[in-house]
Amino acid sequence: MVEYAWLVPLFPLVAYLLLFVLGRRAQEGVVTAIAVLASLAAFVVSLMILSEVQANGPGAPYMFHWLTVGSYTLSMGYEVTALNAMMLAVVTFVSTLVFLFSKSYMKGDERFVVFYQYLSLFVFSMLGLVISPNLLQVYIFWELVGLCSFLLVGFWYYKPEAAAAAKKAFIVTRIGDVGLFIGIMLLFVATGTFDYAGVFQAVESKNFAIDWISPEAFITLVAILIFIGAIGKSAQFPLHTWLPDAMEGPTPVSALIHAATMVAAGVYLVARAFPIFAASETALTVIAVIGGITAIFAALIGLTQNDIKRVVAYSTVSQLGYMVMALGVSAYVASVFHLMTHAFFKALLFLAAGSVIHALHHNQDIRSMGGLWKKMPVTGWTFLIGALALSGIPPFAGFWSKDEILLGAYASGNTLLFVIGLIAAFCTAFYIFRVFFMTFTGEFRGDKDTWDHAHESGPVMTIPLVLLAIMALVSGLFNSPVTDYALADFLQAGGLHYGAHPEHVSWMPYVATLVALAGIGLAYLMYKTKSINPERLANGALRPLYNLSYNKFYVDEIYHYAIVLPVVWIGRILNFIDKWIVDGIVRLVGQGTYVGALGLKYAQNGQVQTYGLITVLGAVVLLGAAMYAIGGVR
Amino acid sequence: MTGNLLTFIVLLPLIAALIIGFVPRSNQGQARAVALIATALSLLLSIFVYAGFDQDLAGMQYTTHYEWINIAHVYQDKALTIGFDLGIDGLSLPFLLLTGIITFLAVLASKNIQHRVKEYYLWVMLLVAGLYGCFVALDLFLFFLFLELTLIPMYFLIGIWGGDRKGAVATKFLVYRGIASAFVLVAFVALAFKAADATGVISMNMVNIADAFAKASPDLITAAFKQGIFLVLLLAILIEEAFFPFHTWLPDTHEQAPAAVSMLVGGVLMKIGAYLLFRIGVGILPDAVQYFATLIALIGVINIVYAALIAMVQKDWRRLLAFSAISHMGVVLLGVAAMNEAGLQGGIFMTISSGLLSGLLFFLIGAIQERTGTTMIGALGGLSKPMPILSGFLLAAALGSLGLPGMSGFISEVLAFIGAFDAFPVLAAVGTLGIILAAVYLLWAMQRTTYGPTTAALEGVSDAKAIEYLPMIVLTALILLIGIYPSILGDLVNPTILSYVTGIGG
Amino acid sequence: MLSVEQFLTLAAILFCIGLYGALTKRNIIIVLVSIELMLNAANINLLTFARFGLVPAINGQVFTLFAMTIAAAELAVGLAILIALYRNRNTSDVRDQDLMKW
Amino acid sequence: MNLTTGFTTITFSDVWHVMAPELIMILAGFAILLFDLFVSKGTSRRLSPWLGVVTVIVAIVLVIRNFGVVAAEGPGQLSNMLYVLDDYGNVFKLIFLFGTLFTLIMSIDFFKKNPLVAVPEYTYLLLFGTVGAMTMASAFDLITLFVGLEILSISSYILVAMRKGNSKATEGAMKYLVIGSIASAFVLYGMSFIYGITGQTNIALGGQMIAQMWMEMQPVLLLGFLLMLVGFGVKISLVPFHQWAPDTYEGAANPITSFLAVVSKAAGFALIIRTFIWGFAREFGELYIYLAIFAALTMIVGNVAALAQKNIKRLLAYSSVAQAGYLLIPLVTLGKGTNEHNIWLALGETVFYLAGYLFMTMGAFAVLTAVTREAGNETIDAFRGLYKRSPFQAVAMSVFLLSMAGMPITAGFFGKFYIFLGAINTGLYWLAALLFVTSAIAFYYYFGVLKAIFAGETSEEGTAVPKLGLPWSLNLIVWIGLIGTVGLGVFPNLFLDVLNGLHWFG
Repeated sequence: MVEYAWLVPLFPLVAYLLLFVLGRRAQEGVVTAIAVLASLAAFVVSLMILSEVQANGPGAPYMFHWLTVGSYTLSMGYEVTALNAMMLAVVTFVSTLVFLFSKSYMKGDERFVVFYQYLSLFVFSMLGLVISPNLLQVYIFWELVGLCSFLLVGFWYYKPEAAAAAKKAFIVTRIGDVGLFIGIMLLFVATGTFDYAGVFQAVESKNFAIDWISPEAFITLVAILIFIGAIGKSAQFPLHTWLPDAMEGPTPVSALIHAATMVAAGVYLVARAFPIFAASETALTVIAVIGGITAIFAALIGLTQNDIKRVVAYSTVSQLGYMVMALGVSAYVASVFHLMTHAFFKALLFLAAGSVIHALHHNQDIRSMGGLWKKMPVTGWTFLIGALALSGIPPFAGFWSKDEILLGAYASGNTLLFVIGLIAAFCTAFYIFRVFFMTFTGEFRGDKDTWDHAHESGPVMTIPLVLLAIMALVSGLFNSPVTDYALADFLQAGGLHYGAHPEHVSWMPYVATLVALAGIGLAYLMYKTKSINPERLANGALRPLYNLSYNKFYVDEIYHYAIVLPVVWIGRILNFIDKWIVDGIVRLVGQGTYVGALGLKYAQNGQVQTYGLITVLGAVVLLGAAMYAIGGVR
Repeated sequence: MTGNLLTFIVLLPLIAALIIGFVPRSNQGQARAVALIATALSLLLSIFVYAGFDQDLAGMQYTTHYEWINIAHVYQDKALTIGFDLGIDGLSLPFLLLTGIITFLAVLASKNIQHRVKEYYLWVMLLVAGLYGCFVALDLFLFFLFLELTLIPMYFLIGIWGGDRKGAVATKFLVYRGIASAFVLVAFVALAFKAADATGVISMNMVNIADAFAKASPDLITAAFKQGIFLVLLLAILIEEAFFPFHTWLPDTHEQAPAAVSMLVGGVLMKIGAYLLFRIGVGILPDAVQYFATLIALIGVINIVYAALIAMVQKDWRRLLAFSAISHMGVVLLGVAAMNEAGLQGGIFMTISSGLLSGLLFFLIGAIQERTGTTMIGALGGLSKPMPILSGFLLAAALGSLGLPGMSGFISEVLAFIGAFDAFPVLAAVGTLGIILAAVYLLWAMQRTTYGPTTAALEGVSDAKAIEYLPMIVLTALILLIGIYPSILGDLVNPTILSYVTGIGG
Repeated sequence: MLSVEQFLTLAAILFCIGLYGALTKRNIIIVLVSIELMLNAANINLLTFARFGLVPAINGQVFTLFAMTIAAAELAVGLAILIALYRNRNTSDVRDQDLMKW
Repeated sequence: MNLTTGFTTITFSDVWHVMAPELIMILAGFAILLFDLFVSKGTSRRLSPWLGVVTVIVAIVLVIRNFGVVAAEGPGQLSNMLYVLDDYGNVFKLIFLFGTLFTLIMSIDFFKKNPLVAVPEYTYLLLFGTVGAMTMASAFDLITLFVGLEILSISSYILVAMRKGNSKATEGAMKYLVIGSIASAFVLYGMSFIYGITGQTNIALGGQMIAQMWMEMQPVLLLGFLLMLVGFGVKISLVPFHQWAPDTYEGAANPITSFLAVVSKAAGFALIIRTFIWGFAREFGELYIYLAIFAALTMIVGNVAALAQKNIKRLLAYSSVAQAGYLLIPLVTLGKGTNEHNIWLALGETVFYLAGYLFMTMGAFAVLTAVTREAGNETIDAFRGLYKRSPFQAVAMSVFLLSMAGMPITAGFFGKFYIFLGAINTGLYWLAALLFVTSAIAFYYYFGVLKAIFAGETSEEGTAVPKLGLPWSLNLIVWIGLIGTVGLGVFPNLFLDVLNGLHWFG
């Protein structure tokens, strides 16, 4: 089956093309059926591949010739490794459920079919990204998923915020992409190939066709450049700002792209190219630090946000920070494991949030929610499961993977990172339960009309929720003592021996659970029992901190004033220079010539004696010059 | 017979111009029909040439040779022979096809010209003949003739059918490019004479000259001579190709010319400079290109960044696209400066890709202008609602232009930057800024136009008409084709590039 | 005995006077006469050289004869044109003759 | 034989042998003069132009016969090389005679419209003037040269003034006369110094003496050379001695203007080249720089001054000033070596350009005559919408203007290209480049006229525009001009081969 891995992305592609051909006339049911079936078929094939990889180990890459450049050949192809197989399954699973969910969520939208086109295209691109055997191909699909993200964030194109968010998402990630671009260009120049295998080999032998930099420094440089790509895509600090804004897109999009799959691509890429990173201690340190900063930074912002989707979005950024940090401390398995579990529970949280939003007519502000448990029990339950998984409460999925990461951080000997991880875990538990309590418990704070119309979503929406909730419950077990750490073995079957399960520290599960419970408890006190008044805290001693968090540490503002405005001003200045100096000189020459022409014209004053005078003057100058030239009259 | 195919390709538009000259003025449809048929036939013949082209050969094919002019005693008592020499190789064939496609579609897109229709098509046909001629002429004299032939019709096409500043802009175009022509001619004749020192025969045939230069000893043709001539040529190329600081004619021209003419300018006309760079610069004077590589790369990077930054603050789509094209062509310089396989191939890819994209973008902007009466970005908005098809294609074109994978711009950038990173890592890294900035200005302009709320004035505008589908689909399909299966272009140019690159090494 | 230089100087002075007159006098007749002066200065030169030149020869005198004839013809034509001019414009002032300029 | 003192007897057959065409012209001139005395005014008016035409045709035949004579017997001479018969003279004479022929044919129309013009006088003055020009081409002695120059000049003064009752004509004649006479004085004064040092009036012998005396008497010889250059410079309107030209051209009748522009200018060049090549050949390496400066100055100022010009005749006058700059370049190139091939090349360039210039100028003036007469003014506006009124005239005028501008496949272009090749041949790159750069500047005003022709609207669209007719005589000239301009441009070898077969000198 592994040799048929190309089928997996093919299904969504076919779905895309079909939907494209069908156009807007297609009925919603037909559209959904096509998309869901394609995705489902991809999922089935993925599962078959997964089982085969588990049984026989990863297969060799399949390559075909794409372009000849002088004496080089660029190839395209596909490859299934353990990591790929896992990613295929996760992506197709989540996408199938999101496709299903969207049928109801997007019902009645005039561009319903377009939505599914984009989604299918996205799934195709994401799967293509996953099975790419070389960095160029990765980059191609990397950009395509970025495009789909752009299209879907800006799906409601008539909303200016959506348009702005889409543009921001594309441009900010592109800044990272350029880093990746430079990285793979340099790698190609140095190694003559884009293929992972060839690149890894060259990295191992430190044999590069480049002389302006030492091989070690080169590896570090390239690793960091590739990581810059991951920073952009996985919304790591300092390029994280696009992800919360991307919540302007429809919620299923947020669930699929901005939580479960695309944003994990950065983590996936680093994991996939891990041998390059493993060869550079400096690069790993950078990664770990960036991951740690992101984890705590986003978690702190998440504490105070009021938009239900934004809270979940910041939690995504924070969790991605965890994964990146894990990679930085060489906890490879932990990172990938968390990637998987996160995909399930974060998709779950988003879809549940989507269900709430759908029920409340696209109101997303948790301050005007409350008491929805009564109206939407299924959503409530599933959200709760997701929240528990996110907080890392055993036996939910998040517990197992987060525990691994904390272990890895601890094992790396970097205490600071470990502490950061713990604090972030506390914050995570706090803010997600803040949302939970404010949404599902207490009294409804919105207008009555909305309350009356609020109701549990239909089965099309609840079935995906339930399925994801189940995964959020059980997926943690894949890499737990229960299954004897099956995932670790599976991932390492391909010959990657990084971050084997770190030695267990007996107190770790307890500490982690306690921290999470403490966060939940605080949220309970503040938002359920109201024993602590959050507003007094916010307006009291903690006001500066609150403002900082509420305003996202002013990062957007800083970027606006430090980068965007200066660049625009440079553009304006250059435009001015172009218009008045560069072209000005051209026009000056032109008009100067014309003025000269006018001068010559008016020198022609009609007086024959003037003409004679000028003639004679010319003659005199000529004679004078000539005599001067020959050294004077002797 | 096949040898004369190229002659027919060039002659057809001229014959069409002649026929249009005798069409009664009242019958505008006939003029248009003649133009359409002629460009379509030329396009078909070009495709026919492509079909019969042997992609494995590096040399000229489909050669035609007629003795034309013989000027005795012109240099060291030797006679200069000028031939009506046409031919095509892997380098010029893509340009030929590009010309065929863009010219046909531009004529198709000229539907909205309602004013002095007959004369319009007459000039367009002359222009088309000149454009074709430039890419199939083997004789430098002939090339120069065709280059000059493009000037005259362009002057009128801008000067009569242009915008509010048409007079000044037409003159600027004419004089600026006329001066460039002077430098081109100086370089050509100097090359021919110098080659004669080596071979004893004065010929303006570029193949002969290239041979002579490749074989002559360094004592005979000194490095200093090559460098001097290359500088003259470079100056001409910078003007022809609208590179900073000689670019200012291009934004003005695009702003003032009718959309279909902008298609021709952006799609084909300004690519002549790039063709010169490849054909004469790299093909005949590779040592000099190598010698000035850093300078060329620097100019390339300056253009990429400078034009991109300026494009960012443009208010008019047409000026924005002009600067965008300048920025893209900077990548060509960067690739050429690298003087390696990837860089050169990337340069050619980028030239062709930029031609297709410019053609598409100007077509779309023209269509939008026709409906809304403006190309000012600020005056547009929310066009996705009334015209989803056009908006969709605009989105695709903008994405292609900003180098989205799967479209031609991407593979061009990849190849050019591979080459550039090999030779000039730092400059290349600076050049990648262009990739970011392209996203900034293109997305901004695209969104301002098609996203957001639809203003009341734009509610009722109509979407694409049937006839407009053809240019959009053909161009988009080609952009996608090159993006997805670049070998279709790569295999054509590869033998020529290999021969150039081995020439550099040897 | 007069030397070559003196004749040449005389010719040069005459030439300059003629030139000055031709360029400054308002009356066309005077202008024409001044031009005659220039031509005659050249004639003096020719004659001087024919007599005192490095290689004395008769050619100079022949040349002078031709030049005189030509000068006469020129003057005649000049006067004819002047008459036509005067008929048309009723003035013989050179400075009034600027219908065509710019 | 002692050339300076010896006496030879001359028989009429000797004279006929050497100067048959001139004799025919002179005799015919007097015949017309007498004829006018004896027949009625009307008959004389009707017939004398035809007599002139016939005479010129006969003279042309005789000149063509002389080519054969020279080929068979070698160059001939008369009276101690006072007057020579060689192909250099013959080819120039052909240009003069064709120029005169076209002028006469154009004049037939002019006579019809201007009943006050004294036709017989006009005709024989034209013939005499041409004889003067022919003398300038064949004279080999300062005396004959000067006489020829003056015959042409004096005839021209009268011809300019021939529009009876026209203030502009008399004013132009006056200006021409004053400046021309001053120039004559300069020439004569300069000649006197040359004669004084060499003791020779014969050019060849003088040249030998100059070579001997150069070291000793350089300042005086240089003074003579420069004074002659100034005088000649006025005749061929080099900058800054050109200012009479626009006024005189404007004042003269159109046929006479074209006569001045073509025949008078060509004669000036015949004279300059003959004098300088023979007289100063050995010193030319030092002297050419003065000519180069004049050439550059003339090209620049001539073209720039025309930019602001709205009067079409003055514009053409400036254009003809600029052309003088181009035409001077072949002579300048001789400064870089006066071997036989270079001289032949330079002469070929000059004659080819003059031939092309003849056709395009005559054609342009023919169209101009019809157009300005109909419009009642001589500004560029007279050409507005000419394309609508008379497509043929519009196209013809465009060809002539494009040829003057140096656009390909016209005689003007090839002529320039030929001159350009010569300049590159001798390494005068800067002058070669300047030639085409100033041409590019000239595009501005040539295309300004073209734009008026094609873009200008005389009236609202749709309303009938009055057609513009062309009298048969002008029509004939337009056709000849058109055929000549395009023919020389497309098949330059037709003429080049003739030029290459000539025995320029003995």
